[in-house]
Amino acid sequence: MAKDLNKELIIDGLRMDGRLTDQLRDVKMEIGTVSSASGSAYVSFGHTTAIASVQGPRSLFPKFLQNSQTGILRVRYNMLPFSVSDRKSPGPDRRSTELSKVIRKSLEPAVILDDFPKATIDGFIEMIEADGSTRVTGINALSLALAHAGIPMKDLVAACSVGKINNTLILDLNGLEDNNSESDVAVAMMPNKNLITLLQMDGMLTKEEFMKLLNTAKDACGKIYEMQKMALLEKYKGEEQ
Amino acid sequence: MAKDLNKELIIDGLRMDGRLTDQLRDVKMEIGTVSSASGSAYVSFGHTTAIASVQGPRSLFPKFLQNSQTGILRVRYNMLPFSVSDRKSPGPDRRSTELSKVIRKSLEPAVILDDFPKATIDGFIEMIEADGSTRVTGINALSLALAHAGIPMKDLVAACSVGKINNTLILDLNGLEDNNSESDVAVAMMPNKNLITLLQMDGMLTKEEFMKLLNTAKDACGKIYEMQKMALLEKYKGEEQ
Amino acid sequence: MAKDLNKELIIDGLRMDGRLTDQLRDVKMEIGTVSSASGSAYVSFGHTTAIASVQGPRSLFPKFLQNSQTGILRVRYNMLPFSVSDRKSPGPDRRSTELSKVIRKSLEPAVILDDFPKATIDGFIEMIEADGSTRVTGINALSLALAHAGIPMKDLVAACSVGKINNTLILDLNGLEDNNSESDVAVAMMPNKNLITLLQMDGMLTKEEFMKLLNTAKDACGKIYEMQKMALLEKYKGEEQ
Amino acid sequence: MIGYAEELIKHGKRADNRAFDEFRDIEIKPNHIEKAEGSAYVRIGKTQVIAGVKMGVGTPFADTPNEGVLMVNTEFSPLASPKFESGPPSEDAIELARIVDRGIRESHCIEMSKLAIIPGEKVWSVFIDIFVMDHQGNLQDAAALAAITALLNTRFPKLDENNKIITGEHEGKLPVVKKPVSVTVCKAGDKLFVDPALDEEGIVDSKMALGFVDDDIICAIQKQGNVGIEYDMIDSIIDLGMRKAKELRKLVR
Amino acid sequence: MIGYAEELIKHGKRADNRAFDEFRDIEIKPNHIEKAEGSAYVRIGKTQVIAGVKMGVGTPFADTPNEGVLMVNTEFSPLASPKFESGPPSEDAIELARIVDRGIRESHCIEMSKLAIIPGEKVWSVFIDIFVMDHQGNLQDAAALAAITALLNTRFPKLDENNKIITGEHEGKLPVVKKPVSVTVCKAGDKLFVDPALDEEGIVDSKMALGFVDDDIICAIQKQGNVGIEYDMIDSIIDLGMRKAKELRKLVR
Amino acid sequence: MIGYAEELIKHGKRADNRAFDEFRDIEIKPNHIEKAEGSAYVRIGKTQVIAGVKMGVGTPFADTPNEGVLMVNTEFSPLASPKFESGPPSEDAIELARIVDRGIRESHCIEMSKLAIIPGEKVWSVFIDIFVMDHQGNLQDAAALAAITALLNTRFPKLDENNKIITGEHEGKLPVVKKPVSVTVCKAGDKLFVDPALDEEGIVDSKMALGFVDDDIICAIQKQGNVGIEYDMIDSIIDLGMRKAKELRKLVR
Repeated sequence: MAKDLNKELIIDGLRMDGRLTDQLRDVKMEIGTVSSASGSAYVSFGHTTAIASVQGPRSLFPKFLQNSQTGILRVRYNMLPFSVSDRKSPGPDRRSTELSKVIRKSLEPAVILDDFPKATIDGFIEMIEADGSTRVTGINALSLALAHAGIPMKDLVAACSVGKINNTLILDLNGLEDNNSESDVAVAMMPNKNLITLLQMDGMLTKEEFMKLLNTAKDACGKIYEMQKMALLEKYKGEEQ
Repeated sequence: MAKDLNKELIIDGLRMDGRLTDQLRDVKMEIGTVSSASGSAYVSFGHTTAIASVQGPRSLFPKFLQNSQTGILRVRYNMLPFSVSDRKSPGPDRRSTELSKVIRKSLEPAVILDDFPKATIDGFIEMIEADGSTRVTGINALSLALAHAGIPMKDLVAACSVGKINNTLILDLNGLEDNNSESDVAVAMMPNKNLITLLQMDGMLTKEEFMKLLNTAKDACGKIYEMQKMALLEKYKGEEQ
Repeated sequence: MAKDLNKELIIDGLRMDGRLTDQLRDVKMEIGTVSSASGSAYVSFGHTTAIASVQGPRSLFPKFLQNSQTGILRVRYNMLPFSVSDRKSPGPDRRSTELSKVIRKSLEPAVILDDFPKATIDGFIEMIEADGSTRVTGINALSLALAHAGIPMKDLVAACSVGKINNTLILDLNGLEDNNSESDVAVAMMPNKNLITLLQMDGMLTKEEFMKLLNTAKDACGKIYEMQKMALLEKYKGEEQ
Repeated sequence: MIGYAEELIKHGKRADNRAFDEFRDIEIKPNHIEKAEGSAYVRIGKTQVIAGVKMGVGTPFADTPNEGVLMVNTEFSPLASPKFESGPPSEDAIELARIVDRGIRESHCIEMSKLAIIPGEKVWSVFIDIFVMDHQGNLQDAAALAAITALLNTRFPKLDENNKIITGEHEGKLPVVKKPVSVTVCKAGDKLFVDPALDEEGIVDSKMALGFVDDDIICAIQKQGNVGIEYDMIDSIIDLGMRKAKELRKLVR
Repeated sequence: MIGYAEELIKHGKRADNRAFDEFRDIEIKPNHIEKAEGSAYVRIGKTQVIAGVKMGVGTPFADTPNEGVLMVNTEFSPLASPKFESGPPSEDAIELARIVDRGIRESHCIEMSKLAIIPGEKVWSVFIDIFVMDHQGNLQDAAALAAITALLNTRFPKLDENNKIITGEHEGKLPVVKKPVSVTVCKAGDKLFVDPALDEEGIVDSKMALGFVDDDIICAIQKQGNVGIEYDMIDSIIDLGMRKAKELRKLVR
Repeated sequence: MIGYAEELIKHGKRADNRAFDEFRDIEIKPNHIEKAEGSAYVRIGKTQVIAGVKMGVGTPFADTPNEGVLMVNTEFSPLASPKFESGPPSEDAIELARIVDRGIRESHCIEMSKLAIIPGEKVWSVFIDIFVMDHQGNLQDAAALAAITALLNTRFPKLDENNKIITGEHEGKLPVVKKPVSVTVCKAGDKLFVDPALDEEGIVDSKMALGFVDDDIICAIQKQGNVGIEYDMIDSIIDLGMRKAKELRKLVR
């Protein structure tokens, strides 16, 4: 989609979907969506929906790929063909290959793999609906799925997007905003430790703008983190009943 | 090819190639066509010609694919580029992948693999000419090749096609008939045991029509089975001389 | 490019770039171009430029590919996308697959691999600029890289191209000449032993013409061989200082 | 617990106490995906699949210049089962896609002749993508249910004057005139049962995937499994499938 | 029994008692495949190959707007040898295809300039597919024989008014004006011989695939094998190849 | 010697005695490749890359009918490092290509709107291929330097009356109006440094690839590495990157 930087997407301080500039879309989180996995979660931000699951820890084959000291984390991010306006043809492409890597890197600082020598922990993200900010939605889901699978973690990872449209800084870009943004930034954090584990920026920003956006993202990650903990809590509450 | 269900393909009870509705095309069977294989056979039904060979039993690599309890059967069905009217580009496609699987499944009930732990027995089918009913011709050939390779078998597998054109039930569809059929059915059997090992049906049929076709197929498989035994017999007779 | 056999490419005994019929282009050879390899070399003939490097000897994986008696030599020849007039899309094609094989075969007679059981020695050739005679330029470079890597060799391998244009026999075809030649021949030799290790011929030649060309190639390989030895000598002189 | 399931079946029981001719509970949610022209979420027990239909503008095949083009694809994501692997579609994924494809194509449930835009030049392409979200057995019947439900709620995208799709606008519904459903009948020893759970799939001798159109017409058969099936059992297999198909069809809207 | 073959060759003998300049018995059957526009079955000893030619209507290359397009492909099916593997074409299969391609292309045996349908827009594409059916040595010479024989009996498909192929109808023959043949000369120690059987291929030092056109013109050379070949032996290798090529060409119709 | 490099960094030193904010020596050679429309060889210490630009005539994207098309590809040849493997582009190669692509695309350094040939139908395609020739660390900054340098000396091929490229003739220069450069800032413990050598890359906690356009505008950020980075360090990371970017830009012509 060609960017149209002049498209009016903020009118009277409100975005096209009625949100304030620093407002998240409706967020839904659910744990245990996929019964056939070690752990799983469903996360939606508005019409962006990710399902994530974890398979393993399990033995890694062929053997020469094994690390005898520690387990490894593998991640696959995938957009389903029907998740976007123009059907996406199945299979990995350059974008999904890069995103699979940066998502893995965003979670590696949080997971503790030393207990699983020679093993792999495989994380899968499937985008069911893609309306902007898919990678951060995927990270939120996979972080929950890892926790649900009982993989030891230093902290949960929470993620969100920020950006600039119509010369205004906003939080949680939807598809329309993403397609017409002057700049967009994806952030993942381990909020308890104030550590950034994903940071990607496109477009053009001054340092001041960028630092403001980063601050907004930090606050939002904090909120998302609380929702994640709530979702896990509800799951375990549910199981105790 | 678009199906033309109204095309007159049976006139005065005779099919375009002069056959009766329940008549097989000319069948040729020959054992030992490929000297570089453990077993091989050539089978043609009219202008549909398959060559099949068996390589192995042989060790399966990489090792983690081996089954320490039993050998495994692998099957590859392939249509040669020049076997059809419009050149088929080389390499597997979705159709050949499905057919390779169903053909393997049609032979697995017959072969006894327990004597070959860690090994693979590889069956290959190449369609030299394709004029309808290729999968069943391939099964007939590979069944013979397995026997010729000395793989222990509970029974030979015999196969044929049946279908409906011009509202008439027929045996052994050629290409023209296949392309314009209302329905076609592929059947493989272990005739001695009255066991069905392949059954695929396309198109629309009432239950009664289907059961009639299945009965026709059963009888035809019996005939083909006799031809297969004859071909093996001739081979061994030939070798004794 | 369509061949135009009538194009005048030799006028008054001189070729378009001013060379005599039996004259090589400017040759440059440099050892040790790639610091991250066991051995490497840069070779250019006019605007045809190859970089070659050797990685290894190193263990070969997966293990079932290893030869417990001897090391193996693997070669990859590749043309970079920007090396030719029409961008070459990345990745191997049929041409580069064949050339990788014949280049490997041209070097195998010279290298002694017995000291490296279970190991692979991997040679890589990247064409930076392609203006005719790329395979022989690549061989000259990889031969030097192997020597630089300290792989034991019976002899260096020297290579050149010869051919026929405007009914005239010439040495070292550039791209223009290659595209419009009646015939071209690629030759690699172990000059000290008078052994031919690459011989490929395209086009049409009488036996007499071919034998003349082969003789020209032999003499040229001898000259190139001297340049190769000089380049190695300079490298080691340089290192001693 | 394959040994256990096997033992139970022999004694006429199932691990989850179902009758042999009983499906697990079925949930069907149409219009599940906003970006798709049609979609459905289907759950059978713990098995979950999502089908999404995308409509595109394409070129007809040379021999059917006035008909639309159908494409069925399955995604066996490793998310959904420890048995699924990353990489190109497996043999099983391709087989399932092709059985669903034939069930739709051969039943003529879509009026393909109404999908021409400019006859001979431009026609609608109907892409059905089936995402397996949780594999707990009987993917075949779940996928077929999801596919036909998604087709039934598929809308046409609006076209501009150049016959290009206007993103996000729709008009009219895909002409779907029949409701093919699939019933997979399993055989273990001399027992027949439907809707195998995952552990039951591990112990069946053979499976028969059966497709039926509205008026008891058979529109697809595919035998599966490693063991031959007795000729004489075909009759009762079809009868059982036909009976359950009638029930399933009532759930399809 | 590679050791045995080697020993024999040294002593001037071959395992099957052939002379060093003797081919195994050759069988050539033209018109072997009904669906192909041209075809041939070739057997040399136990080595069997089938070549099929398909004609298509395609776009010319930009720099040869009035010439047809040639494509040669080999299928090294694992059916034909325990050494062949499934998957994309091997290095050896690609090399063989390219040698056969060059032998045909560089000999100008097909009059490519007569293959334009609408100059600059539509031309005939000539696809030669070579199926190796039984690999018992010397695929190179067998493949070349099969290719030229298939071309010699290739007919044009009939075209309708829109230049589309009418399936099953033909008119006219492909203009093939020369008969290139291939002779592979092998060297083991100081011995030269032709038509290596499979076990002989295992012990040769090097092979030289030589292509010749009608009037003793060399049209292709490719050295193969793991050992260098003495400069001084080239002369006699070419002489032997040229002599055998004359004999082989008599078999080509 | 990763342990050694780590130890040194802790004590405020680097293996090659550089200051933490010091690049290795940089060599930039424009117009390195004759066949390319634009090219550059870049060496930073022992790291060597070559960028080549090829211009093609292509079709615009539907939503930008009057703009050129940009494509960035990296070749991580196994020639350049024992860590690189043959085969399809690795994750790292794709990531690098995409970061360089975004740095160029998002900085609007090429005036894409001037690349229409026939608006809506034919536009220039700009292919940037980056060949890694020797991997001794900091490929990111070297690749970005090579790409912008190559673009700055890129000429248009001449077109004939049919808008086909005339091989070997050129006219006019690609309109490149900005000079984005990349600075990768590394963090090990509490130390920040630039231009990591290969052994330093092995011991960094994290890296931040930063892109800057002429006037201190940030045009790209990508965090890399296995460890999280403290929120409070971002400020000084950007400052360091911005300072070095100004210096690097002076080398770009």
